[in-house]
Amino acid sequence: MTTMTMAKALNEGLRRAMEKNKKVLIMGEDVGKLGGVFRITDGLQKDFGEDRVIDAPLAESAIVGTAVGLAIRGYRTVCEIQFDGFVYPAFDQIVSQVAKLHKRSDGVYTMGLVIRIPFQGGIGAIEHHSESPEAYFAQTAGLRVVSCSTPNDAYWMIQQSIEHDDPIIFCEPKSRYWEKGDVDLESPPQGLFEAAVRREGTDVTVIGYGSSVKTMLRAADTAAVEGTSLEIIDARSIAPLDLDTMARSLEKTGRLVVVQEAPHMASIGSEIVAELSERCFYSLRAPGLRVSGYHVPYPPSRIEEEYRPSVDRILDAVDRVMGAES
Amino acid sequence: MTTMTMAKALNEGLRRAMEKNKKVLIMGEDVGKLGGVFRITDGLQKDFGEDRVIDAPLAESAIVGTAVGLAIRGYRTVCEIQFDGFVYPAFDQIVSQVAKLHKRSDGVYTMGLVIRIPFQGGIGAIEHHSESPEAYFAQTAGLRVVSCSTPNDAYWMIQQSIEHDDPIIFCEPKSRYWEKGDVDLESPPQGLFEAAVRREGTDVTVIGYGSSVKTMLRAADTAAVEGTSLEIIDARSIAPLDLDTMARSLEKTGRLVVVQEAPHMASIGSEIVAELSERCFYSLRAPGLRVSGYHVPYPPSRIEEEYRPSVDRILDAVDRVMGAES
Amino acid sequence: MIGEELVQLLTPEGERIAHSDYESTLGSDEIFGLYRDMVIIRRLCNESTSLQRQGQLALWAPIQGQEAAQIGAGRALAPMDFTFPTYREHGIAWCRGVPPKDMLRLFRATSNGGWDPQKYRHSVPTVVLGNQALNAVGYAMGVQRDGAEEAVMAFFGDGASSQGDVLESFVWAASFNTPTVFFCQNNQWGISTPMSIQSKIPLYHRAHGFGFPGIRVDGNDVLAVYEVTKRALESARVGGGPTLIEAYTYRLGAHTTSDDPTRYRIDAEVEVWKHRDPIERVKSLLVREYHVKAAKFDDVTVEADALALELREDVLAMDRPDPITMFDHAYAAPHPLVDEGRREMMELGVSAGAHS
Amino acid sequence: MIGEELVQLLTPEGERIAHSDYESTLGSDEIFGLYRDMVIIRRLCNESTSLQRQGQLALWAPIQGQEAAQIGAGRALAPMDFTFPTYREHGIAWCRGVPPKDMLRLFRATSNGGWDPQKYRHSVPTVVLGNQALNAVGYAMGVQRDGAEEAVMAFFGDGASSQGDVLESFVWAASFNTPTVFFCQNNQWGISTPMSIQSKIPLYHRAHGFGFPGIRVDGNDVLAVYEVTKRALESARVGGGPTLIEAYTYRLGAHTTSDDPTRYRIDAEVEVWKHRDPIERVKSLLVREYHVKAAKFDDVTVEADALALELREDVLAMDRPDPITMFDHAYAAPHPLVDEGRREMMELGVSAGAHS
Ligand SMILES: Cc1ncc(C[n+]2csc(CCOP(=O)(O)OP(=O)(O)O)c2C)c(N)n1
Ligand SMILES: Cc1ncc(C[n+]2csc(CCOP(=O)(O)OP(=O)(O)O)c2C)c(N)n1
Ligand SMILES: [Mg+2]
Ligand SMILES: [Mg+2]
Repeated sequence: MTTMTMAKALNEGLRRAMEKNKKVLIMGEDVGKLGGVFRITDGLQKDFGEDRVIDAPLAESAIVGTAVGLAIRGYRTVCEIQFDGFVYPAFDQIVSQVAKLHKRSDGVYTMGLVIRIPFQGGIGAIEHHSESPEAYFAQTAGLRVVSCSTPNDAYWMIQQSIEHDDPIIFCEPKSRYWEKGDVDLESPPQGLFEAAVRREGTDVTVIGYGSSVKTMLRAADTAAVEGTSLEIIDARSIAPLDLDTMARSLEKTGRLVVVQEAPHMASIGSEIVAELSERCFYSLRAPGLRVSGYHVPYPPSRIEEEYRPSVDRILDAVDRVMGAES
Repeated sequence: MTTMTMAKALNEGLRRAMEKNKKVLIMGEDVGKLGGVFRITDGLQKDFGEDRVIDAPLAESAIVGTAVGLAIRGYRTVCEIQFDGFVYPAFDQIVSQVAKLHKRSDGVYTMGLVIRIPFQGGIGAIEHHSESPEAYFAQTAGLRVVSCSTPNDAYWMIQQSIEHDDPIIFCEPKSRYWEKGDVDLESPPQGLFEAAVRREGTDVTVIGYGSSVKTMLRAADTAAVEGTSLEIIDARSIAPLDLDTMARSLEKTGRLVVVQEAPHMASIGSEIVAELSERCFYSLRAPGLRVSGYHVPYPPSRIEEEYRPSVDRILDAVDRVMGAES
Repeated sequence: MIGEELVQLLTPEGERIAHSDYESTLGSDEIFGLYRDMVIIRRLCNESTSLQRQGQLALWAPIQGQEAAQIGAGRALAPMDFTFPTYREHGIAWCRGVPPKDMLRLFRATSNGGWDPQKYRHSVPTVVLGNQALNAVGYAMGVQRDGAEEAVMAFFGDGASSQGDVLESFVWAASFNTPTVFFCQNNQWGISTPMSIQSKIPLYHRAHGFGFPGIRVDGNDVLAVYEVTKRALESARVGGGPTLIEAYTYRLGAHTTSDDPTRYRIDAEVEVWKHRDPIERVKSLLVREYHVKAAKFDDVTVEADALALELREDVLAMDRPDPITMFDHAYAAPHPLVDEGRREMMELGVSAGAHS
Repeated sequence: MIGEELVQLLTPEGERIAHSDYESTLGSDEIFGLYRDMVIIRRLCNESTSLQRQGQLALWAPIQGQEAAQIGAGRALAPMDFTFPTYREHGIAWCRGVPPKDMLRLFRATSNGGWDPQKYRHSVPTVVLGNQALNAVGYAMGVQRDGAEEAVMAFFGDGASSQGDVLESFVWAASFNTPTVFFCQNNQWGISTPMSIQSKIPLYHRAHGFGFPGIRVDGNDVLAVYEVTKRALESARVGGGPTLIEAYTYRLGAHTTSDDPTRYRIDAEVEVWKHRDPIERVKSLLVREYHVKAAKFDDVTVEADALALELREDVLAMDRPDPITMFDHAYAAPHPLVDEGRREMMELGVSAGAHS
């Protein structure tokens, strides 16, 4: 056990993956000398060389498009997208090639590549630096989407993602990069596609991922004081969702709140509510609620905290599901 | 009242919009002499000239990106994307500029543009010609998404979309282009963002849009024979959804099936189920079910009918909601 | 438009002409081999068109007129090179050894690919215009990292040359000096869109602006295409970096069997290009210079007919896949939504034969 | 890299040099005006950096070193022209008349735009690299349809020159011969990425490959930038089509206040460019040729200081917007999800003052 920030944990995880497999490459804008704008790749070019840590010309479609070619050649590229709002130029390559080439080649091509995206808001940035694009990818058959919320998960999930044979969109909650936590360097906490119960509770199941998890835990503290017991689930895997773990919790609590920074329209939250409404129809004591970003372009960051799900908004939803009895 | 195909109705609607407002332009690949691969713009370049019906160089990002500039200049461009699978190169312009410039300019810029996309499958095409990308856009704050399912709607909805000041993704069910129906050239059937009850029923509310509507109606015929009465709702507007109309129906039937060609993960169907589960919690007699495409890349078209929601699959879901009583 | 800038080793009449930089290195057998390839691929292409007309294919994208461009390039490739085609590279696929029936799986709509791309070192078709150019550059970056002497070839058309992905691939190939040969078949039309809408100047100039060589070759002259491609590939293999080859040619047929070219181009233009037929050109040479006998040409026709018949039989025997196979290879590892779908389909009793 | 291909009308020492194609058309007052603009914008930029350091701005993107490029281009524009900036065009915004405080709204994170783009004929900032190049070409297509004699200018950097959108915008501008001037400030860095990763050859060559003129101007020579830009704009306005101007300059400061350039570039390089300071250059000219007195320069310093103070006061007075405004202008027409969100926020009692 050692303590480090999520940023450092990702850096160490990448380093270990590169040591284990020399086919692992890193590619992105400013990932070399600068170590990336968040320093996630700090020092890696120095240690692994310019051939393995590649400073890309400024074009996201090309970063992903060449990673596809490298995958065909047998390399495993970890693409860094500098910020969430800059992944869209690569959308075509992701949807049309990354997601579909394994199928199109009848399994001959392995699209083992990872696209790292620092996502969600909360760092006071300007526009396009605080988006939550996870549902675009979750919807896309052929892709998988995961998100870490602790340094330990960051360390292990990045390695598990690199080792996995399917393409993975790896969403990093940038507002949590500098928060510290224990990392177990010996063995992974769990499988890549499993949700984690972060806090047990009996009254309401609260599900979220990425930056929201910490907010949810804070909401659970407050709720506990008020006598309401929240069970906090970190989805970890956004696509596929670990619905079994979620349903198990819901069978117990009968009440559901889902938290996400993305607007609720056709979101991961919608999926969780729809699926669990089906699976747990007879256990649900109140309608499942979503606490989401609003359906507007991400606002200027001086007012982003009113956009992002806050403890207050989560507790408000908790009150509503607690108040409504069937 | 006159009878025409949906393709012709769209053509006539575009023509009328161009006649009414000379700021209306059409832009896309092969929209000129060829009249588009589906002939939707047939004859328009001849009548309105090359300056208003613009054959584009082959680049979707540029088609949308220049339409944005034209919108700033006061033009209203109807962009034709040749097939659903080719809209992704334009995704960045759509998400980062089309959806956000009205907001970014504090309302000074009007992004009055329409992006027409022939979508969904059913025409026996090769890969990338049968996608259902509507949820990508529905999720995106700043955009609206609509879909027509009849020639009359096609004729009116395209005109209403062009007149509307927000950017609209206009999804055309290509498999229905050649089906005929009555068109009322005098007055529009209803508002652009309203759902339509296509057939009244009492047992199960079945909601869908685009090509699925006809399949749903056929399912209703079959179900009627078996004594089950389906209420068929054509969503028409995918974003925003006309949840009031849908909820009204569900209050009556207590049972919900949503039909879509897209896979169900974080889909429009998920949104409808999540929203209606919340709004109609106490009226729902069975969990809302989704009949969707499978979570795999769209298959080779020789087996697409097993991928697309069929009458059988809809009836199977109907049986399940009918069988499950709370 | 055809001027000095066009590398040509044969006139449209099949007479040799000298070029300052290139000369043909091929002997009569090899030239005859190119002829044979062109005749066969045209025959297979015609057979495919008929198969489509008879309802046996969902679509077909003919290559009439472009045989020299594809066979010249295809035969210049070495076995270890790797190629990234569009949907129209039947001649390349032929040269790479892809069985004709496999080329048709996409068009019979029984597969989204059709062959083993690693076995033939010829990637699966890319339908989204331009994507493959970046994939090819990435593959070439892998070749560099492996220290291998292999070239990678990316195919695209005049239309696709306007796509951001193709243009970005030029940036990357130049920056990393990758062993990539960009082979643009300028067949002058992107469906109904004439070349002049994509560029006012010859396309090969693009490369210069990105800092690597571009060259225009007469795409209907198989000897010239062969030599130009061969040199570009050799240069790529030994660290010489990328080249853009613009093969100036013409699509004699429709864009695809769904297309109606009479709506957008005049017959006279097509007629002009019929007189520049690439097969006739090299046949004239073979007759004039090498005195190849009619019987030998006839043998090729017979061989081509036989292959066409075999193709037809193969296609007719190509069954609709079992729908359950749509769940195979969607992911490399197990996925709950795939399993759920497979289970649902099985429960519904959908099977290979069930659908009309 | 600086050679004959670079249009220069002043040496780094501020001495005039002749150029075969361009000569300066400006008199002393006008040149002094350019000097004044440059001093003011540098001063405002420095003030903004301090404001950021003091926690008053979320971010700042400085333009030190690029003042001549921006003021030269900005002053060459005519009122009716329209400009599409990135996030770094403070000098252009200044020339277009955008109030300095409005330029800072984006960086104070109180707005995603900041000014009325139609009023100043200067579009809102585009942060997603390259998008604006296509928007500018589209706007120019509108100008053509209106039959107006206006030019449209698209700004981007050396880094963004690799983006598909910028490259596609070249295709379109060439195809439609639009009145677009592409103004690329090659400040040699895209954050930590050196120019050599985007292109091995000078960027202005790109234009030639697409069939329109490209020209490289010394971006630290305000007279040269002014003349080159003016001519390109004039040509555009009268149907001469697009031009790519590469202003060869240098980003003396950090990419933004979040950046640490010591991690990726050496001091010596920065020192070299400090000696090519664009403001000193034109100041030398004004002193030597026009005998402008120290007092007059001092006046400008005083004026700039006053403007900086005003800016500071304006920024400090710039309140956090009421959160409820996030629902304004999300759509032009009423939208149920926007209404729902607004209602929810109101019910939660969130107000302008509520957040710490
Ligand atoms: C991104 C994208 N946009 C549109 C299409 C539809 N489409 C298929 S082929 C074609 C024309 C391509 O022209 P060109 O690149 O010259 O190749 P050719 O067909 O002439 O071989 C178009 C527009 C597509 N496949 N991909
Ligand atoms: C599409 C996109 N990708 C990445 C970024 C992040 N980013 C912002 S500025 C920048 C460097 C831009 O360099 P250049 O174009 O040379 O402009 P400069 O900042 O030097 O003025 C990067 C990578 C972005 N804004 N947009
Ligand atoms: Mg072509
Ligand atoms: Mg730069």
